[in-house]
Amino acid sequence: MQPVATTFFFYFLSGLTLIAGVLVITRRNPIHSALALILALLGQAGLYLMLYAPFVAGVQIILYAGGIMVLFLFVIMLVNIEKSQREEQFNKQWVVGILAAVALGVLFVLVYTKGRSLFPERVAQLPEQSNTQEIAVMLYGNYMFTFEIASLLLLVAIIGAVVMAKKRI
Amino acid sequence: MVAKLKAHYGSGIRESNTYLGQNYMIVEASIASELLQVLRDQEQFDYCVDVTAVHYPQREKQFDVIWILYSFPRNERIRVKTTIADGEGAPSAVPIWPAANWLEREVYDMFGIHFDGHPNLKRILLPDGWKGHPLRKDYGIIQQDQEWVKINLGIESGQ
Amino acid sequence: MTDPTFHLELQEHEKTFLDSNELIINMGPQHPATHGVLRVILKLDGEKVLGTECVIGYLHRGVEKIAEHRTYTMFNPYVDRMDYVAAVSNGLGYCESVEKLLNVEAPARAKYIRVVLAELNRLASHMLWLGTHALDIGAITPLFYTFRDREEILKIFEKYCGARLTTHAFRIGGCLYETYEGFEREVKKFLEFVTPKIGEYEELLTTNRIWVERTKGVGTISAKDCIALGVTGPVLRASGVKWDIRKAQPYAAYADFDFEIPIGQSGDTYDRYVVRMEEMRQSLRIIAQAIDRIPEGPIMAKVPKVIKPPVGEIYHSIEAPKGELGYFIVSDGSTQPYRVRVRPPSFVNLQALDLMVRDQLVADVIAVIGTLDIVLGEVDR
Amino acid sequence: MVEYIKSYLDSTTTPGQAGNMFWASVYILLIFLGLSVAVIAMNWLERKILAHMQVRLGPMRVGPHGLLQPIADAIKLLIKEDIMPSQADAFVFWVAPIVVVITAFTVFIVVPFGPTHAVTDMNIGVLFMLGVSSLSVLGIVMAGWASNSHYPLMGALRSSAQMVSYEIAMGLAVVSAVLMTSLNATGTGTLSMIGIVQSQQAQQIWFAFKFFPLGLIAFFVFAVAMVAETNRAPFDLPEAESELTAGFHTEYSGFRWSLFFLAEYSAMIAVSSIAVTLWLGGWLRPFPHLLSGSTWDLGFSLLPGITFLLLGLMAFVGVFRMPKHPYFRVQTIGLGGFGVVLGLIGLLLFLPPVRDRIQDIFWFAAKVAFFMYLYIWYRGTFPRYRFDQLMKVGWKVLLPVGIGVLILTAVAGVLL
Repeated sequence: MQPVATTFFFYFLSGLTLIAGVLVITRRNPIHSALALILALLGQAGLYLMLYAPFVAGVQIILYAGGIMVLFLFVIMLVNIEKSQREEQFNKQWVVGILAAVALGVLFVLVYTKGRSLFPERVAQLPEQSNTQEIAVMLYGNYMFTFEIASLLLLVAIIGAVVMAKKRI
Repeated sequence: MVAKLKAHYGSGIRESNTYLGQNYMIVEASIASELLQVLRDQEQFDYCVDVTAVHYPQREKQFDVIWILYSFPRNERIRVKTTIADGEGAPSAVPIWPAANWLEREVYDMFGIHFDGHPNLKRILLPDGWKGHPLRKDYGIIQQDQEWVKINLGIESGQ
Repeated sequence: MTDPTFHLELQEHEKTFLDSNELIINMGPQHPATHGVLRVILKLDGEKVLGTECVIGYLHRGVEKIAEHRTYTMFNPYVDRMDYVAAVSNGLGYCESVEKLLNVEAPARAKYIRVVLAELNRLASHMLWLGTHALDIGAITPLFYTFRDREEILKIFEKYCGARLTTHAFRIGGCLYETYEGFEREVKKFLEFVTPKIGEYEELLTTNRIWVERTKGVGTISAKDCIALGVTGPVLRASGVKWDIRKAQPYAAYADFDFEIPIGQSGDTYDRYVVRMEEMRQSLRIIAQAIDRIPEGPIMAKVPKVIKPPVGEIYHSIEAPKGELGYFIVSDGSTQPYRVRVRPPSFVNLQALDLMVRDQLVADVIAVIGTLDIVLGEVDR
Repeated sequence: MVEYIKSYLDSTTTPGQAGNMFWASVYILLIFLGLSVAVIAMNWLERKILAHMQVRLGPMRVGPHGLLQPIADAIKLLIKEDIMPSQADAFVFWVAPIVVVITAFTVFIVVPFGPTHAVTDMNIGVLFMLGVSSLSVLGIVMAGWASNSHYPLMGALRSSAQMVSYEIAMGLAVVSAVLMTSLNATGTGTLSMIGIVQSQQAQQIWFAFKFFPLGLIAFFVFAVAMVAETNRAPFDLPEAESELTAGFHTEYSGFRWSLFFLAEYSAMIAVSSIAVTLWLGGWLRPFPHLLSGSTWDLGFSLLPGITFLLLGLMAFVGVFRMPKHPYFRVQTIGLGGFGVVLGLIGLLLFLPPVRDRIQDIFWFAAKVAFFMYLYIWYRGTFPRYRFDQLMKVGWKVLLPVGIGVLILTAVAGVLL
C-alpha cells in the first residue's frame, strides 16, 4: 500500500514531538511534564512507523509510553508534589546546559550544511514486511553478546533497586 | 474474698453487699485504683464489662462512678462503686483494662468526670467543641449547645 | 496492645530515605463499607495502615437521657432502635433487667417464646452480617441470598408483632402478644427451608480460595487481647474463649436446651466467619428444641399496672448476636428509671479495630470492620 | 460508488491493506457503532445475568424485561450535570476519559472479524494491540491524579501497578502463541492478527490445544491476566467500591463517567478478541477439518440465522408470558416487535450471499460472547483479591508459569 499524505504526517508528528518536548522542560508541574513527555514519545513512535519500522514503534509505545512513563507517573504521584513544585527547576547546571545546547546546535548546522556530502547515498529502503524478523536476527545473531550484557546490566539494576527500597532484607 | 479485702483496706471499703443476687462494693475514691488492680491481679476479675456513672445532684459528692467487672475463671460479676464530688477526678482504669478507654471517654463526655491517667480523654459521642454534659441531671432533655449548632450546622436549633 | 496516643505524624525512627510520604485518608462517615456513619481516620504508608482513629457519635440520640424521662414501659420501644438488626435481643435484655429489678419472673411459656424469637433474631442478624461482610470483600452474591432468607424471618416477626425491623415483641413480665395461629408450623417450615441455605452460603465462600486468602490471618486478635479490650461475642469465641452468657449465666429458658458453643483457634477473620456460621446452625438447633416444647400457660406474669421498682440497682446482661449486651438500671422508687446505662457490645468491640488493623492493608480495614459486626445505632445510641 | 462496493466484494485483503480509504472509513464507522451497541447490550446482559444468578429479576420496568434500561441510563448520564471538583487539574481531568476511550477504540483497528473483515492488518498486529491497550492505564492515572482527591489517587496507583504487572504475564503468554505460528515450512512466524488465525487454519488446530497442555496453560495465563488488565472482578481493586468508593472515577459524573464505562466494556471486548484470535481460532468455526464437507459447511453456515430465529422465538414466548393487563400492552407490543426484528434478521442471515459473508463474524462474536459471559460469571462468584495477593498472583504465579510455558513451547516446537 502506498503511504498517504506522507509529508503532512511527517510535519505533523515532528511538530507534535517538538512542542511536547518544549512543554516537558517548561511545565512547572512534574505530572504535566511527564504527560508531555509521553506525547513526545508517541509522536516519535509515529515517526518510526513512517520509517517502516513498525516493530520499533510498537516497542516504543509498549515500553516507554505504556510501561516506563506509567512508573514515572507512579513515582511522581507518591512523592510530595507541592514540595517539588516549589523547588527551583533551573538549577546551577546552566553552564553545562548551555555548552550542550551549543554543541548540539553546531551539530545541527553541520548536518544541515554538509549533510548531503557526508551521507552521499540515501539510506537503503527497508523492506516493509520482514522488518521484525531482521531485528530478531540482529539481536539474537550478530549482537547476541551485547544483548545479553545489556540484560545482565538490567538485572543488576533491578537487584540494586530492590536492595535500596527494601527496609529489611 | 470480701473479708480478705476488708481486712486489708479496713474502712476504705465502706459497704459490700448483695442485692438481688448481685455483689457490689462501695469504696473510697482514694483506694479505688489500687483495689481494681488487686481485683484483676489477685481475684481474677480479668474483664472490665462497663464503666459508668450516676449523677445525684442533691448529694454532696455528686457522682457515683461504677466499674462492672467479670471474672472468666470464677464466672462471677462484681460492681465496684465510688463516690466523687463535681470537679474531682476519678482514677482511670485504662492501665488495668484497656477496655476502659472508650468507656471512660464516654463517661467524661456525658458527665464531665475527669479520669486521672487516661491517655486520651476527649469527647467521644458528642462533637469536640460541645458545651455541657448531657447526662447530668441538671441538663434538660431538650437542652442543646445552641451556639455550637448555630456555628457548625448553620441552623437556629437542632430541635 | 493498642496505642491510645495516636500520632498522625510518622515517627522519626520509622523513616527511611526512600519513604513515600504517608497519607491520611478519611474513611467515612459516608462510605459504602463502614456500615453506617462510622468515620475512620486512617494513617497510611502506601497501602499499609499505620494507625486508625474512630470518630463516632453521628447517630447519637441520647437514648440513656431519654430513659430518665420515660416510664419503664414507655422506654421499652426505644431499646429496639439501638441495634436495629437485632431488636428482639435488645428488648429481651431490657425486659429481663426490669423484671429482675421488680423481682418477678416471666412465665415459662413467655420464656420459650422469647428464646424462639431471640434466636430467630440472631439468625437474621448473622445473615445480615454475612451478606454485608461478603459484599465488603467483593463477593456480591451472598448478600442477595442472605436477604432472601432473612425475609422469611422478618415475615414471622411481622405476623407476630406487626413490625419487621424494630420488633417490639416483649413486655416487662412476659410477652406482648400470644403466638398467632400456626406460629409453630411456620417456624418449623422456616427451619426446614433455611437449613440447606446455610450450606449454600458456605458453598460460595468457605472453600473459595480468594475468600480464604482474604480472611485467613487478617485482623487477628488473641484471646488475651480480646479479654483486655472487653471484646465479647463471636469475636471473643473465635479467639478460642469458650464463653457464652447463654451457657455461663443462663437467662430466659436457655438452661433447658442442648447446644454447643462454637469456638475458633486463631482469632482471625476466617475463624470469626466459621464461628458465626456454626452459631447459625446452633441457633437452628435451639429453635427446633424450643418450638417443640413451648408449654401451655399464661404469657404474662403478675406485674402491677404501674411499674414502680423498689429503690436499688441492677446489672443484667444477655448474649446479643454481637456480644454482651448489658443494662445497668438504677431505680429511685419512682415510675421512671433514675438512670439506665446500656453496655453496647458494638461500642466496646469497635475499640479493638485499631489493634486489629495495625500493619495490615487498607483492604483489610474493610474486612475487619465487617467482621466486627458493628451496628452504628448501637455504637452511638 | 458501485465500483467501490464491487472492489470490496472482490477483494481478498482488508480495506486498510488494499488502500481502500472509503471502505476503511465504513469499517471504522461500523466498528464504532457495533461497539456502542455491544456495550449497551453488555450493560443489559450483565445486569440481567447477574440478577438471575442472585435470585432477583434485574431491570424490569423500562421496556419489556428492561430492554430499554441501558438507553434510559445513557440518556440520564448525558443530561446529568457535569461536575468538576474545584481543586481538580482542569485540563488533565478533561482529557483523561478521552484518552481512555480513544485507546479502547483504537485497538479495534486490527481486530480481525474475518479474513477480510478488519480495518487493516498490521504486521505488528498483536504488538499494536498490547501497546495501545497499555496506554489506557495512562488515562486512568491521569483521571486519578487530576481529581485531586485521595480515593481516586489510590485507585490510580493501584491500577497502574496492577496493569503494568499483568502486562508482563500477558505478554509472555502472547509470545508463546506467536511462537506457535512459526511452526511451518518456512519457519517464519507472524505478529499479524490475521496471520495468526490463518496459521491456526494451516496447522489445523486451535493454539489453545496445541502441544497439549502447553497451549492451554498459556491460554489460562492470558485469560487470568486479561481480567486483571481490564480491572474486572475479582481483580477490580482500582474501583473496589467497598474500599475506594469508586476508585479512579470517584469524582467523575455524567457524560465523562459514561466514557469510562464505555471504555471499560470495549476494553473487555478488545482483550477477549485477542484471546479468541490467539488461542481459539478467531473467526474459524469449530472443527473445520474434522467436520468438513459441503453438508457440514451448509449446516454450520445456517447457525447464525438459526440463533437469531431462536432469540426471536424467545421474545415471542415472552410475549405470551407477559401479564394481560392494559398497563403492559405497550411493553408486550414492543417485545413482539423486538422478536419480529430478531426473526427478520435471522431470515436475512439465511440468504446465501449474506450467509457466507456473515459466518466469520458470527463465530468470532460468539467466542467473544463466551468470554463476556465468563466476565459476568466471575463477578457473580468471586470475592475481591487484596492488593498484595493480586501482586503475588501476578509476579509469583503467572509470570513464572508464563516463562516456563514459553520455554517449553520453544523446546516442543524444535523437537516435534
